[in-house]
Amino acid sequence: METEVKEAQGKIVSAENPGITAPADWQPVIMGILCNWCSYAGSDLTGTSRIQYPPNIRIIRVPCSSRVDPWFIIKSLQTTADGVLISGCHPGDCHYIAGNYYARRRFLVTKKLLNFIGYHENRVQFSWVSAAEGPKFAKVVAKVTEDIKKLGPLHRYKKENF
Amino acid sequence: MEYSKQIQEIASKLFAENKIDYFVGYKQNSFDDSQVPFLITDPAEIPKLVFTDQSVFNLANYLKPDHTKRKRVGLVVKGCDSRALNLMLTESQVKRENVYIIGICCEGVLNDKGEKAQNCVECVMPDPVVYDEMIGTPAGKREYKVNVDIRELATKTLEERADYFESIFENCIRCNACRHSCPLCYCAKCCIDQETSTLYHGANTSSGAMHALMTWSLHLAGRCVDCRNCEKACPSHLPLHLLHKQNESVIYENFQQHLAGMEKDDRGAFYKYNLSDPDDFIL
Amino acid sequence: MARVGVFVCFCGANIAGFVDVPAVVQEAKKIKEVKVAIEYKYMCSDPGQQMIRDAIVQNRLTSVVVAACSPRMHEKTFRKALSDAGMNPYMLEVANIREHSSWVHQKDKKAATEKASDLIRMAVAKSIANEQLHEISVPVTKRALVIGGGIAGIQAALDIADARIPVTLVEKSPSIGGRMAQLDETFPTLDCSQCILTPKMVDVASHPYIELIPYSEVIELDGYVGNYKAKIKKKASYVDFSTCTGCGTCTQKCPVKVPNEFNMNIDKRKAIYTPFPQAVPNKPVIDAEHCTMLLKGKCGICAKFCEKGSINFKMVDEVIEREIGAVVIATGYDLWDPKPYEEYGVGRYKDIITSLEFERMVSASGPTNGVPVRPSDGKVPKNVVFIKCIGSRDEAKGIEYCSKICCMYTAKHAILLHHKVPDSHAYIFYMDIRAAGKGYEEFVKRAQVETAATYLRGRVSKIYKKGDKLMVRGEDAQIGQVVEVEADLVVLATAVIAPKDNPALARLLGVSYDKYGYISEAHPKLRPVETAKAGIFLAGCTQAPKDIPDTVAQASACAAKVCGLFAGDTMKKDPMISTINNEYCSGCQNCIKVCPYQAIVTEEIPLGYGSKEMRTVAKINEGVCQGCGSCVAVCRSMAINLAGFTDPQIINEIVAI
Amino acid sequence: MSVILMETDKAGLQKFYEEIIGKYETYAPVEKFGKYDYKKVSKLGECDPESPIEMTMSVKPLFFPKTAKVMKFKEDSAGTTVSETDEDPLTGQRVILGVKHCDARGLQVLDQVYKWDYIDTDYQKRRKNTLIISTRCDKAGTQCFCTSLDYDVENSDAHDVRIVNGLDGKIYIQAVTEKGEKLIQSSSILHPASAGAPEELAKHYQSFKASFRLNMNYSEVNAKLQKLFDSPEFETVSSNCISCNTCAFICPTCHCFKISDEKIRDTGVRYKSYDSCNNGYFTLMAGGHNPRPVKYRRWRQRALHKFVYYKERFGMNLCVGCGHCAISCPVNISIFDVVNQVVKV
Repeated sequence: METEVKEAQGKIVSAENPGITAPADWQPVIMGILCNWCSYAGSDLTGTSRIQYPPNIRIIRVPCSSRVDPWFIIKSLQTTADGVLISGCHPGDCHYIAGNYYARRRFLVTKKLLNFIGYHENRVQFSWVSAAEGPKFAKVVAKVTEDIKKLGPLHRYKKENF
Repeated sequence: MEYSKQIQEIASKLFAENKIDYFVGYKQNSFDDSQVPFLITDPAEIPKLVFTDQSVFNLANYLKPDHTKRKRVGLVVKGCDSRALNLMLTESQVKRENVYIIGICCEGVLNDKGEKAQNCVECVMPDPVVYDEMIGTPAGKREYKVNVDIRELATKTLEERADYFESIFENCIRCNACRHSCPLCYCAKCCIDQETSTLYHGANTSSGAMHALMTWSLHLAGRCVDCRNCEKACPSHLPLHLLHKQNESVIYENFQQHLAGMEKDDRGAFYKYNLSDPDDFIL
Repeated sequence: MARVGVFVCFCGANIAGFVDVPAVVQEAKKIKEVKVAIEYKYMCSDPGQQMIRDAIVQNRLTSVVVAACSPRMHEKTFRKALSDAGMNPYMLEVANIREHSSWVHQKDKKAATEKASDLIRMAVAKSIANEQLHEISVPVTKRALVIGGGIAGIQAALDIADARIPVTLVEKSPSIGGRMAQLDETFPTLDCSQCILTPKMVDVASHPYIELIPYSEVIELDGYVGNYKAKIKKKASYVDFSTCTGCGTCTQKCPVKVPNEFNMNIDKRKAIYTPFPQAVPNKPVIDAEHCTMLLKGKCGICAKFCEKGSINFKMVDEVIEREIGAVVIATGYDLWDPKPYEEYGVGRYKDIITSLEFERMVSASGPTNGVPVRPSDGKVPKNVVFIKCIGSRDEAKGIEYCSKICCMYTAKHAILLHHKVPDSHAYIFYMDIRAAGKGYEEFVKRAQVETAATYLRGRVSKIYKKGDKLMVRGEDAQIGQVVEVEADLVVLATAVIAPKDNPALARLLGVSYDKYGYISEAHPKLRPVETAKAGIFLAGCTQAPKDIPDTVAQASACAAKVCGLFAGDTMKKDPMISTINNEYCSGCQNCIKVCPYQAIVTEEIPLGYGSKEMRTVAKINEGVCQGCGSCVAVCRSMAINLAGFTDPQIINEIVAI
Repeated sequence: MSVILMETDKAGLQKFYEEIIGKYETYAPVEKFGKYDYKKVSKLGECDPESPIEMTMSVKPLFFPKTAKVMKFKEDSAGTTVSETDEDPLTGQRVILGVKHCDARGLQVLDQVYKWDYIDTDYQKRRKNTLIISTRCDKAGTQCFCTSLDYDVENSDAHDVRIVNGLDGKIYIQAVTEKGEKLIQSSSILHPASAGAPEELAKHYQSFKASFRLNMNYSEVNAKLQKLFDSPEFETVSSNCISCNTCAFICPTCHCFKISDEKIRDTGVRYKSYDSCNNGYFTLMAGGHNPRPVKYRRWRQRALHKFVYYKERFGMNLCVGCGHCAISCPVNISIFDVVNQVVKV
């Protein structure tokens, strides 16, 4: 299902439709949906320990990764975001016993389906980040941002550009 | 496959014993050899009942609240239909005692070109999984194969896939026939029609259609039984099965070969979990 | 029409140093719903909060956005500020521009500023969709259930009952008292265990607020904090306690002899028995596994001799129900079976015993009337070797953790041995001496000096028989040589382990337990007496090995928690829980399948206005729901929403940037 | 009624089409997923003006699109400011090929409602700037019944140019309006028809009319229906309807729509999209009351609106007998059968 990312001189080419390009200094918007008990706490720790990461992510707090309905992802990709990162507690650590196990299933299917209908698989990414993993959160955000910068702007199914 | 006689007998028996308030079967169309669903309350109409390889429509649809008004129903189901019915039972949409199920061991129905329909060629369970009375001889469970179209699309590049699906969503007119013809879309008010909700994306644009169809297919993920009612109902002839078969294949290979509605009380794949579910796609 | 106030905090230089706060404020002012945007040095300070309160009143705000540190930090502070200004506290949204912007983008002020204003934009959009929420109050049943009648259970029960809260104390054996009743004297004070315990046992029996249910087990618990329903199985004792006087004739007359587990099977008891003389309640029970009457239908002597006719062989197990508000788990501990130590000849050599067997021997009320003897020939031992850490701190054979109490009781045993057999000598093989605790180190010293016990640091490698002696070969690490000690008796300080039925109990109570089978606390430091399940607490060794003082302290802590829980007639609860819109609910009941707390039930409602036909919809149990939102995400018809994190709120956030 | 009648042969017709496509912005039936829909074409190869009626969507979307921007809006501290949407792609000068007679009639019927109390300027513009070339079917489809309704299919003036495949192998091209005349005269390929042409046309129409499976007496049906509002028959005819809305969405004359706003950040667009009265909650009101909660009432509304109400108000029958609904209906309910069953009893 994977397709390689196209390159062009000085321009970033959209992975989904190469017709669309952006200047080299283009900055993506990444929607970050974090569970309150692990990942959000982890991201706070990243802050308190002053670990720097790219500023493209916009963070939304939800109680548990199981609160994340797949259409949060679809909606994000259709409106404001070029990519989505969803993060929750490690398996077994869920504050609500098993929420992230249900979430994990939905995430896999959603990711594959989006890739199937023509979104690059790196557009939507998931991570487990515990409240103690400040550094990991920074790493994850850096990686995701890097990936999505390569993919270029998302154009398909964006609500008609106003 | 020609079971009209047996079905007529059973139907008249049920009416005679006052087991049912009405019966749902198939009727021959006057103008060609296709058939349509046929709801009877009057035993006099029983002779019109037929069942052949033209009996395509999934009658479980007629167990939705606005049809049944919670009466006792006699119902003809094929393998896939019975799986849908099974799910409706687990999701307590139907009371088991209110349906008298006539299960057909299905040999496959025809598509409008007159050849065996694709979903019947790939059918995993031609026999009824829930029934009060079975007609025909069980052929047994078949091996699951990933849908041929899915396999073909998987070989295409991202861009090609994207273009293909965009054309699908462009041609969607959002009449929601797919949803209304699906026996498992029984919600009191579908989420994509809730004007008040912020999920609502009423615009009939490709993004609106994508939004609606994706949400719909994700709500049917792990529940779709591949009866293809939606596809047959679609006035724009869109290949809607692609979305469902894709989810089905992912779920089958990742979640203990789960197939919707196969066992009694089997919940959809999203309403249970396994500690060993794949974790490698998560950073 | 929403009227939002935005309050941006400098947090000294923490935010202002890396985010252009005035610019952020200007951006915020551009938003349609924003009626006022203010910046200030420290929003959390009193003047800062005062600004918020004033702005709310002056601008008739409908919701408030504070752009400052993480909501995990000051959300409560600002909520209070809102309610002080007469506004619903849940109309607050916090934009986390410190942890999520200024502190993590210190090299790029422009980007940090943009991000900050986006975060504020999102918070404003969310706050517009906020609903007024009110704390939920749940009624509580003011009765506590204590599981386990050891010292932990006894202490918890007494403390709770003294606060005039009814307690149901469930003990699985015929008498309360537990392990402590088996002890002779207790370290570090060497006061007699029985003497300090039995009065408490009697108090329990006589306390007007304590209902003691001995010889019984909890078999089911459902409901939620403040409103549990417990099923308790009373095992058939075949003796009618209401009429039995506890005269003991039956026990004397009973012909059947059975190993006496209270005395670690050193001596025998009868088939109808009271575990020990001071048992509470002091009524005998019939051991159905050994009573010939119950097994073969012959005998019945006890019944013949019982003047009260209290013996009833037809008695059957009985299940009773209690409505309770809180549970204290105090199931105590078991001892590890040292069989794996074959090189010591455990099981082959009679004269190798466990510490508790030794404890029973030296106990004045014990099988040997307080004199330690060799099981093999009944002789009084002269040289006694104590080996510590049998199973403890031993990943290979036993468990990884330290059993905590062995160092101390072995020292105690050395002293007791010296008291009972003055011309004896104690050798103690040890890995470390862990004597942290009030008067503990002194106590060990006392053992070493006063009783001149020989402490040998090192593991014992082998024990073999030589004549009627046991040769204990081990290494003395201090002199770095292999030593051999000729012993009459070897005492193994076996590890403390969790009761084997702890996991089963944990499952039926719905609390979690660790890999050793100990019940897990909610937080190892800050919530050590609560379990993760609200209203269920734990005391004593059911959590981890403890000595008596710790156990008693924790038991009293539990009591305090329970009393706190029952302080009012109702409990206050966070309102951020799921709610169901009946109009949309299709009754597929998938929410019920995914709810981790069984917080969702079904209810029947009319099909339409005044319709006789009914349809089934889901119903949230406010008391149980913890607000995880699993049900919301699986609700296809979007009939469920999670207060505080509703779909409108989250989508507003998504489309706001 | 124009007299200009031209003729040519198959090859000539193709040339004629090519000429038009070359000259004008042209729309024609284009096949996608086995269904023909009217799309803009740049060469004849892409489309098939002769597309079979069963497989062809209505031409309605070119005038009343499935979704259209109504306005844009922006929200900021200044309040809400509304602005015009960008140029509507459908209002340019254009020609549509291969429109069916019934479909063209549908537009004529729609005109009534769009020039009624509120004048929909966009719609009017689209109509004014469009020239419709209609091909008369040689044979009726299984669900067709246009000939048994209240309009003259043979001499319909709903289109500008009429193309008939004469039984004699010739192809006759007739201008119906001035616009049509200009188009034909400007064409270099066509030449005036021979004397016998009108008879040929009549013959063709006769054979066409003879090929209908469905026929009814319109005036009788219309008259009876007016008194049958309370007929219990509606319940039986709609028994196996699954309220899927397809009929309304593909109908050339259904014109119900809904309004929805799509907003991102501080800007948004207001859309106008199709809706359908078969929809269970189409008539659901804010208070929770729903006058048409059950499908037979919705069907009654549909049938009577098509065959009675619209006629009363505008003097035209709303149903044009194209049979699209019956073809697309998953359970083959035909409005023809519905009305006839109802009046039968």
